[in-house]
Amino acid sequence: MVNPIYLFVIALAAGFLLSLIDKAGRSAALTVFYAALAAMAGISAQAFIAILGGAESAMIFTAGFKPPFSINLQMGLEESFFTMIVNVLGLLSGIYLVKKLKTEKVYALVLYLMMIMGLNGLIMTRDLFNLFVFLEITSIATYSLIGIERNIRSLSAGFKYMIAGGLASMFFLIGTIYLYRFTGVLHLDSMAEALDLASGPAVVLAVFTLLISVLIELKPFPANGWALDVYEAADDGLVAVIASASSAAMLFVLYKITPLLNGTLLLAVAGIGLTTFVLSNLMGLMQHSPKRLLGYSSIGQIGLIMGVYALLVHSGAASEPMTLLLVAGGLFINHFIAKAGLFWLAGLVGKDSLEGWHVLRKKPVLVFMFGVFILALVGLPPFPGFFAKWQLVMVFSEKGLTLATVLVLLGSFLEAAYLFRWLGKVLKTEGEGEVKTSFAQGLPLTLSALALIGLGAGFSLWIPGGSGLKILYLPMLLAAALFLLDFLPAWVKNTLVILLMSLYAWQLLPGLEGYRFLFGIIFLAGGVLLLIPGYAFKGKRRGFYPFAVMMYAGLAALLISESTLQLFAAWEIMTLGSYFLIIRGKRSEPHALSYMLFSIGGAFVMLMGLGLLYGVNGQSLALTSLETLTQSAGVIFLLIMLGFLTKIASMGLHIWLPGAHGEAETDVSPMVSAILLKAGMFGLIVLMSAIRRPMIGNVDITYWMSWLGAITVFLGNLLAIYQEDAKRLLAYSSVGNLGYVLFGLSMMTHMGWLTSIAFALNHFLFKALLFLAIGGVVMRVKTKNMYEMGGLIKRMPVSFISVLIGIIALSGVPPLSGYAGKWLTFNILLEKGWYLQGLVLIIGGLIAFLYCFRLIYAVFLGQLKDNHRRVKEAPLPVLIPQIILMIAIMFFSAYPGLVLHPVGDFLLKYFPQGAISWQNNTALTAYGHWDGLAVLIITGVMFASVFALLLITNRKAQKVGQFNIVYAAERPSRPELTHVGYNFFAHYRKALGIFSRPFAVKFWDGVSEFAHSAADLFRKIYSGNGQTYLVHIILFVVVVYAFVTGG
Amino acid sequence: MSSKDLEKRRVTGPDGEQFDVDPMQDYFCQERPKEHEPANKVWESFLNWARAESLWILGYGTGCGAIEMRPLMTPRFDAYRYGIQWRPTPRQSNVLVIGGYLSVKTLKRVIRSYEQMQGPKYVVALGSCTINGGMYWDSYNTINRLDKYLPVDIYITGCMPRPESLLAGFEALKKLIKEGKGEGQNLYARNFDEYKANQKKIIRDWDMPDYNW
Amino acid sequence: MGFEPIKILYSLLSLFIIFNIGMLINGITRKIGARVGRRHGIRFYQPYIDLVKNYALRSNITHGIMFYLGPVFRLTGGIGVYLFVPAIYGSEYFGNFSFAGDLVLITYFIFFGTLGMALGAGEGGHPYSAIGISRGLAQVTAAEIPLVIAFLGAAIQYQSLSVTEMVALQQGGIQNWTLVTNPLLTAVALIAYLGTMMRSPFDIVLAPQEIPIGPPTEYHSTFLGVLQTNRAIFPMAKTVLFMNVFFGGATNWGVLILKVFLIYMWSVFVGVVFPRFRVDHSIRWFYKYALPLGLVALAATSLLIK
Amino acid sequence: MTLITILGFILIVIGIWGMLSQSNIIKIIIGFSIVDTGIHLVMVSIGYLKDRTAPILDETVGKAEALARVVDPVPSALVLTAIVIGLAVTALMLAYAVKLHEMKGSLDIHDLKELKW
Repeated sequence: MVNPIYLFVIALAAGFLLSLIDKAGRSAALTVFYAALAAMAGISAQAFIAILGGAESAMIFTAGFKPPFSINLQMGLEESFFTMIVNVLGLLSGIYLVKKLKTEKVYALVLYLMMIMGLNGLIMTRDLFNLFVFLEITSIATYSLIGIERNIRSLSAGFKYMIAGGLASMFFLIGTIYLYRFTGVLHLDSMAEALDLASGPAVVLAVFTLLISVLIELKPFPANGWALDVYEAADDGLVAVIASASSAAMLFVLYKITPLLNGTLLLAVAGIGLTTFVLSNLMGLMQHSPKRLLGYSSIGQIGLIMGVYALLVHSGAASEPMTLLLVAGGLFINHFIAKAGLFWLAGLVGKDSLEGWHVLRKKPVLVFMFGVFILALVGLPPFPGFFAKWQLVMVFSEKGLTLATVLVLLGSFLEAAYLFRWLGKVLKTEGEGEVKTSFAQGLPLTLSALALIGLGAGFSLWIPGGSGLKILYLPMLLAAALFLLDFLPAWVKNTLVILLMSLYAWQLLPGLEGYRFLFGIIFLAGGVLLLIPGYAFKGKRRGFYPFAVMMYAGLAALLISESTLQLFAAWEIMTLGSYFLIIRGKRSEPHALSYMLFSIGGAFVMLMGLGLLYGVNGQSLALTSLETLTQSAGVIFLLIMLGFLTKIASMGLHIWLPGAHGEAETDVSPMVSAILLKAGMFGLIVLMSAIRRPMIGNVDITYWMSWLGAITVFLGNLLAIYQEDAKRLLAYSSVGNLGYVLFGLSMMTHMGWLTSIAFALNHFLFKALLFLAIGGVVMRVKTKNMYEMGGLIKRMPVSFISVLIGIIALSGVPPLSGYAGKWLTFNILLEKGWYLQGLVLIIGGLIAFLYCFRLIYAVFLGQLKDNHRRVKEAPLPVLIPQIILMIAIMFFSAYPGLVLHPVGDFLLKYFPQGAISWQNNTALTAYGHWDGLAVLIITGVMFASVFALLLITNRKAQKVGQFNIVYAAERPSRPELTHVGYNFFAHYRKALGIFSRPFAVKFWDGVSEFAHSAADLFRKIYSGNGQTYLVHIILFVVVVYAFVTGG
Repeated sequence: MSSKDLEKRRVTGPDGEQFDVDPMQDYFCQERPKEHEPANKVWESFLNWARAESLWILGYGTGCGAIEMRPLMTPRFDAYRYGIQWRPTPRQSNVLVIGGYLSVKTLKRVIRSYEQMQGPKYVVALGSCTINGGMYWDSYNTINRLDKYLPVDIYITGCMPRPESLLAGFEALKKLIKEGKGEGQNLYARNFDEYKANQKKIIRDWDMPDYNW
Repeated sequence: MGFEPIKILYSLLSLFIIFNIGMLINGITRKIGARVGRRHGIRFYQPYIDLVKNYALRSNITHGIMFYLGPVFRLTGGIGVYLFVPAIYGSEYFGNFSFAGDLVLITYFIFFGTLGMALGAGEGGHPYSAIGISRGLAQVTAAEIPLVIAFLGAAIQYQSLSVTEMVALQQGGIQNWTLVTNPLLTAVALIAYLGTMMRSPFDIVLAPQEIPIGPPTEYHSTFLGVLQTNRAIFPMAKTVLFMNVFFGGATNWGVLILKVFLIYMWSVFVGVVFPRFRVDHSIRWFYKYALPLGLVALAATSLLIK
Repeated sequence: MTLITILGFILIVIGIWGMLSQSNIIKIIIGFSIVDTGIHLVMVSIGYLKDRTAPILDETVGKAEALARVVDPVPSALVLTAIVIGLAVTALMLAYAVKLHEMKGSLDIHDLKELKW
């Protein structure tokens, strides 16, 4: 190991030399500059590797004295790691800044070096006063660097920074000197030994004063207005260092002074950190300037890290180094890299509005990186933040820190809200402009994105239970490979994905049993089927296949997950993939955002539940541990269930669905509707098969689930009839249909579950069919408004037949398969006796006829429009799966027993009583009977006979034109005026308008409005006035002190 | 509604392609009315009996005489007992009652309604106006002789004819049909060009297709 | 219970009988309507003549394949509803095809014809057809509320969905009929019956109005003939179903005809007395009056079986 | 607590008051300097022990009695460092003030509100 003192030697020497060498030319100076930075990075990295390999940590003593008499620098494991990342970041940011450094005065180089050196010192020193010195070195260098930027914004930001920093220094000095007085030493380790906080309030005050100055440097709410200004105004390369490296060093200082703190102070730190996290993310909601937004996010993340760290220490969990590493370390490194990357990107883009960032789309690689950084910040797999958050919730729940968990998840949710809004804007905003990149700017970005991915993989290995995540490796690799193959034409990728998915399904499916097999068929075979329409798309279809694979990977992993971690990771991967599929639609941006927010919100609630489970059930990650749950089963059930309910869009949580499904592309709509919704149902089955009687107090949750299901059916269907947009109509219909599924499951009986599965299977078949058919129509006519279509039966007969079969199956009219569910519903009602809910459900089901008819009539019947006279039938690749699905529906209609019988047998495992008995093809229950094949044949024969009768008597019918209608003795003039399509069920609204008021929408709008107003209110404190910021700091100190001393 | 609606128009399809739409060709059936041969005698006479005993009248009051039709529905005259009913759509009607004087404007609608009725179909004309124009014989705006424009099966005289006369007229029509003489539809098809020429001569703003199926 | 080829013949016979009953009842009904209006009215066999006339029209037109198939769907639906109902209790051959399904099947099969007809009329391209259908469907969904309640209530009372079983439990005299054992539920059923019969006050869909006659505006000649055939069978099928569930069923054709006639007269008498509802009125009426009454009946029924 | 300590704290408070109440940047910087001075006073006063001599080991103060006779030398050393740093910061602040005045033509801190919210 190289002596770490060289870190300082090199920096100082280079610093002095630079101004001389610069006389020989800037390139020579830059060479020395980069060499110095590289050497520092190399030394610290080498030290880190050496210590990791078992070397002793290095101690440097000044003038040969031993502590506590000497100033002492330490290079242990932590120090070497932190110096390494700080130096590497310093080097990368230096490279990034090369253009600027070429033109600036040479002092910029010197100051930059001093800043990095100061950070090294901050990390390494073990002496309190020395800490102050390094703090000031860093600060002065930073102030000067900010000041070099000659514009009024950065100057005023720098000045505010200086007076705030001055105040912080004041506290630091006072704290230091009093601590010295009380302990007689300045050496941190000796001080920690000598300090006795119980000896009097003055000692506490001294420690408090020291702590508060460190905290102020960590930018707590509300004493952080100056920091926001700096983030917004200073140069991007520099801000990357300030936001990531400086914060890292300050966090390390906090880590170092932790031994001085007592429980109350730790709790104060935790409280401040988490408050900052929640509030600054809240304020981020209202932010439209990208760099200030990143500022809010940085402040929030730092708050999170310090809060979580303090809680870990306070609760004793930090004594486990792995826990500290995984949780606090994971959050930290995630933020460290992602935030630096985002600030660098901000420099590349140089736009002052979030929308302006769409220029990134000119360079797909940059979009990819942007996505990586954003997703990492939000904490989605496969990035370290995800694993850290997971472990955090587990550990916190184990320690009983529920409130903290809630705050962490709330803050994360708010952060996700604005980050995904930003991502959506980048992906969807149209406009001109381009972004110029150079190698020097690309390198740091590439390295940091790769580092995030690599660390993500690493964390997935280190995390407890991480070995189970192997099931996701292969598909994720495939997705990654598809990113690289994105330059290929769509049909090649389509073929590739179909082949690989078929192969995967072939491997996976035989190993599954019972309902898992059934869902496997829906997820994977259905997935392959719905990839076929992809052939209809020309060009490259960039960014479609990786995410499609990701979504299916998540779905497949869901099937075979055995631990809660696997389940949750699969869940998030699936959500992520589907988000990117959904946002592909032309007007999808707001809907994809709302999809993501509901999904993330649901997932967080579910995570709470999983954490609770981990906590109360002996830290087991196995899904089977749900079954042995004895305490708080109801609460855990409710939390996890809420997560799944958002996915199946139960009433109240449904508002994301219509837009997300309605605006998606032709083949994405059926994927997310027919297949993805079943994931929520699958989750519910997993949950409910484990916890059979979920009670909170005396309340049976399933009873209220049945009401929710029934109301969802009723309102979902009712809302569907008012839609003018064909795909939205189908989307609302999905809401309703998943209500049946929920209702059936809530019965908690054999037949109830069978009903649910019958509905689910049927919904998969007809919804895929309908979405494909309507999607095909939309592809051709380029509108989704039904009243703009009409008469298309003549142009698109196959699509018409698809929709016809689809709506018959949907509405549950015999002889097609939808009837299975309706029949079973009556049976379970008699069995269970929940008549009222049943009634609401059945009435809701009847309303389905209205939108079914409207869908087929307004699109295919009535008057063909002028401009649709030449449209062609939907493309063949879209038709082929429709035909397959129609055959499947017919088959399922004729032989329902072939599916329901084995599923029923499997369900005996959970519900031994009340099974359906089968006689050949006849289903028999205690109440009724049904023979699908007989009904189909009888209906077929009758139909054929009547048709024959009509043909005999009326074979010469004259075919007439579409205007040859009785028109009150006039003639129609235009098809538009003759086609009744708009506001078709006006009278229904007149009669039952009260039920279709958008209560849920209003509620969520209200929540959003409230959050935004609160954000606006809070952020008004950042008046931009430096003095106000000083007041904030002083008030902050006073309030925290009052809290700490309990006065 | 003007004849402009039926001129060719250029439209843009969803994919941006442009093409012409000719409403006359595209929206209306261009098939001429055909003659329909009666079935063999015995069967046809049974069918004619059914047709005669089930006279469905188009509820369309074309002129002042329509007022005389309403009493037929009332208890006093009660035409229902003779198998006479009113239908609201020409598609389901067999009898078109022309209630007296016929303005040119109405004639256009009458022709359309008549052609939309399914055969065998019958025309009953009321009053002198339909025979020679009656008191409107020199009006600029009414027709004089309905027979020139539509094949009339029965004229009922009077100005206006009383409901009793109408009932008598319908009885006469029934007899006609039973005798197999209610072939107005075939007559119209056979002399279609002549009828059309007459119609177009008097209806100067002819803004509809020639064949109103 | 099961399928035998000979059943086809018996079913056709059964169908023929019910068709004639339907035709005659249609005639008589209109006669009654006329008499209430102090008219003499049509001849009771007039529907037959109209039917023959319509089948015998020489010319006809079609708007397309779905327009052509609409009446086929309609009649199939009507016949199907009848054939899935066990017409004569205890008769091996006049039990029709009830082995294929139970009360639920019939309840939902009612929509088969409705939906098909709606599609056919839709392709007719006439705006009034579409408006008529929109009204009709809307009213049907509301009228089905008491219907579902009534059937569900009956199923609860007899703990079975099988119509045959329900009839079996009502044998042995009038005191065993649902009418007597559960009058409240039967009241709901009778309201539902009004709603499904398409007679006044719920006949806005087909009644002459500002949109001539709604869905069948474009239908004529043979198509109309098929629809008229259905008009004879379909209401009878529904009446037979109500008879089975609420009025003790029938063990021979005589009883069946009598009961069907009397039940049908209920809708006729209400129809000639009460004026027509507008669609939004009728929807609200069903929600406001029929639904609460139904809930009370349902509650009473659940108490009854305890 | 000695008089000097109290004096130091009074200076700090006066300085902070100045920083908060004065809108002129120069005056704020002066306020900052006053705070700085106050801190230095506090620091020195902490290290100073009454009736003791300077911590210089020579013939007057022997090694053996040093501990009992001299004041604590560490705070003095610290103060020296702090003064140097304070000087640097003050200088930098003034440089900022000059530049701000060049750009903005004003020294009023209320005019520096380009960045907010």
